[in-house]
Amino acid sequence: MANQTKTEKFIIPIGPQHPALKEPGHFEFTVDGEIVTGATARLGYVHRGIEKGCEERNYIQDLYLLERICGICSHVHATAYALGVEKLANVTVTPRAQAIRQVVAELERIHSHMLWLGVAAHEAGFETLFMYSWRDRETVMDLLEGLTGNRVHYSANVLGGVKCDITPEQRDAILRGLDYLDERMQYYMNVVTSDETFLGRTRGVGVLTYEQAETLGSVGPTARASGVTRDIRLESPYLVYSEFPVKVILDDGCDLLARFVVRIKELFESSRVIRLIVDNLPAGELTVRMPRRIPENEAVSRVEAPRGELFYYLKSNGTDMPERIKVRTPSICNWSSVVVTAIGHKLADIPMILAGIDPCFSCSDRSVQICSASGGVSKIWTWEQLRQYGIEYYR
Amino acid sequence: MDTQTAFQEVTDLLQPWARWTKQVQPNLLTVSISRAHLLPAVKALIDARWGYLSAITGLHLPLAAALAPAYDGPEPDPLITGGSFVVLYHFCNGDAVLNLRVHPPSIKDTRVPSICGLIPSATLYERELMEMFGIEVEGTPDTSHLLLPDEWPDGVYPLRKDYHGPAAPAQL
Amino acid sequence: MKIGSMFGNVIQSLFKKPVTEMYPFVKKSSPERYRGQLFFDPSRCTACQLCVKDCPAEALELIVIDRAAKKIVMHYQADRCTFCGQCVVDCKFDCLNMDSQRWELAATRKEPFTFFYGNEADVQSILASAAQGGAQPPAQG
Amino acid sequence: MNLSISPLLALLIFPGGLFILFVGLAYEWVDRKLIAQLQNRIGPRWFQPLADIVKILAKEEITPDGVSPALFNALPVAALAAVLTAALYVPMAGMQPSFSFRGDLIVTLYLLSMITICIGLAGVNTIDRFSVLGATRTLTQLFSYEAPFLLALLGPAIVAGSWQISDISAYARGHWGLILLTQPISFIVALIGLMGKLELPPFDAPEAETEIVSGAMTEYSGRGLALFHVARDAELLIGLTLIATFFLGGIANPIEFLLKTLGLLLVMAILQALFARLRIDQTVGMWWRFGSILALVQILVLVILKSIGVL
Repeated sequence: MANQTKTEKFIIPIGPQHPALKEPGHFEFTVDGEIVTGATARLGYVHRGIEKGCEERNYIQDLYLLERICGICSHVHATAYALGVEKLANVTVTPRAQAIRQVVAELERIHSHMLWLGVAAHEAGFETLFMYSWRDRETVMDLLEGLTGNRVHYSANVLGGVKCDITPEQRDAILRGLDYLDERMQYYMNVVTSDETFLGRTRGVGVLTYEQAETLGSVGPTARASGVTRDIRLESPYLVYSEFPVKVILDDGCDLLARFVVRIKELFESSRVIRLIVDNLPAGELTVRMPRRIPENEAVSRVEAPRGELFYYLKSNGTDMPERIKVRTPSICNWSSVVVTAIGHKLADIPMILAGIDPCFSCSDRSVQICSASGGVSKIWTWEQLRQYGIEYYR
Repeated sequence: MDTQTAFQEVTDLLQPWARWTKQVQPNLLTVSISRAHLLPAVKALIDARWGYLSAITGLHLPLAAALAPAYDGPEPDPLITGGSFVVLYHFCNGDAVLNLRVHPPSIKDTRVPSICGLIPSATLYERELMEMFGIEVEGTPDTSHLLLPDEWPDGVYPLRKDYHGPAAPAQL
Repeated sequence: MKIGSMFGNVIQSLFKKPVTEMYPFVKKSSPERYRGQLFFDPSRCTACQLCVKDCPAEALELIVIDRAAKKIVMHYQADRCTFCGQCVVDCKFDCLNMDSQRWELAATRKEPFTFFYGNEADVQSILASAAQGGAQPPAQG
Repeated sequence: MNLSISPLLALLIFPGGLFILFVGLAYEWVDRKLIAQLQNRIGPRWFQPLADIVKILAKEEITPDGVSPALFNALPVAALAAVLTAALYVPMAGMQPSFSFRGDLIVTLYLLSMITICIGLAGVNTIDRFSVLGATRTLTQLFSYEAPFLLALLGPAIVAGSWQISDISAYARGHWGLILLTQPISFIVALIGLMGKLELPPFDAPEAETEIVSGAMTEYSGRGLALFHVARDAELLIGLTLIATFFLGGIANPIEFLLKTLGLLLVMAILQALFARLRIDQTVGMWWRFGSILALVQILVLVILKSIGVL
């Protein structure tokens, strides 16, 4: 009887499988009515053992393995790794190859941000914006496909350069595509900042103050929407970012709306830089020779992925296989900001806040072992056993 | 601030604790400190607002490498078996990257202090160290599994060099 | 400060054809650089095995019967292939190329994914020796 | 047009039963197709809603733990029964209502609310967290749009001086220009209220899939889900018929019925495509702050106009 006064607390589990999540992750939100009072996160559902796998493959195989960490920003992973290995081997890649890498990276940023725009609109129940932004994203996907030969895993990099050149026809196609995208991006900017129903879902929601963003170590657009100047493209220019610099986009709104504005403005910035590069493409070879065995050394390679700073630590040991590769993806830095900002919000805002950092679960979980949830004596399977199981299963 | 100035500044800053310092790459500086000095060193970096913590990397040096470490210093313990660990704290400041290198003496004694009290976001990296290498992080707030499954066996650390997956074939 | 900002676009769409393409009926040709199925030409191959070494998916196997006579057979498992194109880059003699128009490779069994490239007679001999439990393993069924 | 249909036939074939089920499914298809077109997509093929229902009917029905099985099974049936009964009082497809008595407007409106209440109860009945949250939202939303919706439909009733649907319909046929001219607010509130009733976007917070999966109906599968689904489609059809009858000058024949209801559906589809989902607090705030007040003002204007003899 006495307990009746205590309000009942609900725990809403979101995930591992949930319509709001495009990839598996698990969150538990304690709610009081509609208000969230607590949040915890659990990752690791798409843990694939990539860091360990890299230690058992040669440098070239690792390039493609690491590219598959993420299905959205595959090029930045390959670029960060290639830049790191080139540092280890003391190889300088030609400016033309660097410029092409940068074009692909910026096109990928456009693709990733537009994908995010659609996902965030979907979380807000704005299906029309979702459909339209994904329709227009096809343009940039087609450009990437025409340029590199694939829609998602471009594999534009090789160690020591790039595979694909930009021909004059492709340059024209890119410029045409960007013209269309610029127009559409202006339109989405207008929709996002003017539509009252959408503003009602974004303005003042998920506020992450400057101090919080600093102490929690947020990166990328999430940090920049809170006014924190953190952009590797400026801090530590790689590729040809020193010749073709981007302007940092800041917003001090700190809320979801600011994150929308920052990402869309970054699209304009990317588009501007791509135009500059394709018009002034440096001449030169596409690849330089890379040694197969890399002398013992250490290197750190940092790249600005669409979601923020991507950090690679590489250690070589003189053989053709790396000693250790550590990948720290931007999503992992931004997780803590979700858990902090979610508290005090309505449950309805949670999917938006989650989507606001543009989370990438595959990026957060990388390394180690293939496991099966089904019973059995050993729950840990080697790759060979799993393959055998797959063959048996489908026979 | 250009890279060399930043390195000069951090070298001065860490002077009291540094055992050795080496510039490995134009933008990468390694400073080795003893684990007892980790917290004051990190505190000094934070107080001087020198960069931010970008990641923490664990390294497993197998026996031979551990006995002859890349850059010689007073450690490691000669009695080690099974190699030893190195923990690298990566701090980034503009283009400059500082690797704060802590080298626990042996595989038997892997304790390093937690820096979560100073940098709360380090918890994810410290949990990863504990899961993947079995490095004991003293005083870290959360010790639950982060990446590995809940039913993962105790004492099996996948990123150690002697780990190659279970040897015995599972019954299918 | 308005409601229904997408009104213009939405109304326009009412009178536009949907952008969706009815895939199996309408087929868009893939771009020239598209990486589809891999093909191998043994006439210039020197059996350097670089493509096999660098394949991240272990999809390639080079069976050398007689290197001097260019009796080389490539066993290609398209279901393992990740279509990264590294083997094509590696090959100094242009023996490998990826067909930009052959990308509809889906199947429910393994056989349609297994390819043996090489001279007809060599492939036959490889398959025959495999059937007799020869040294070279056959493709798993 | 005084058809004498035997009550059983009316309940099972037309306008209740089969007719409303199939036409309701067809209207759902039109709605989905229109939204798809507005979003520059292709949308489902014509038999998709029917195929969905057939498929769900064929699925195994699971009664989850912790529910009262009788209630769990009875609620979908009650919802569908209420909607089918409501169909008997409206001039479906331009025919005279099968049954009619003084005050049948009120009965029809209550019958239409039954489905929402049934869905809410169904959600509270289960112990699933998503269901309970969805049910809370469903019922909260019910309390917010119900009053404005009722007030909006009251307008034509006041002007016609009757609570009987057939009387209002006859009056509206004669004075449709006048009704639209004097009661635009009622018309808009009624249309948007219908969207709230049907939990269509932007009022789909009770079943917001990105938050609470499928809301109150999360635990339903098989027959129960199919019945709720069909009931919802039937409600769409009846609601459109009512609004067309009251505000667009009545429905005299099937062609007029088709034109007017499909026209309304197009407007609804455009509204659905235009907005982001409202949070439940925004929905409630909107209805009480604007919807109710506007509807009340409208009624007040009508009463004044009527008393000074303009109407």
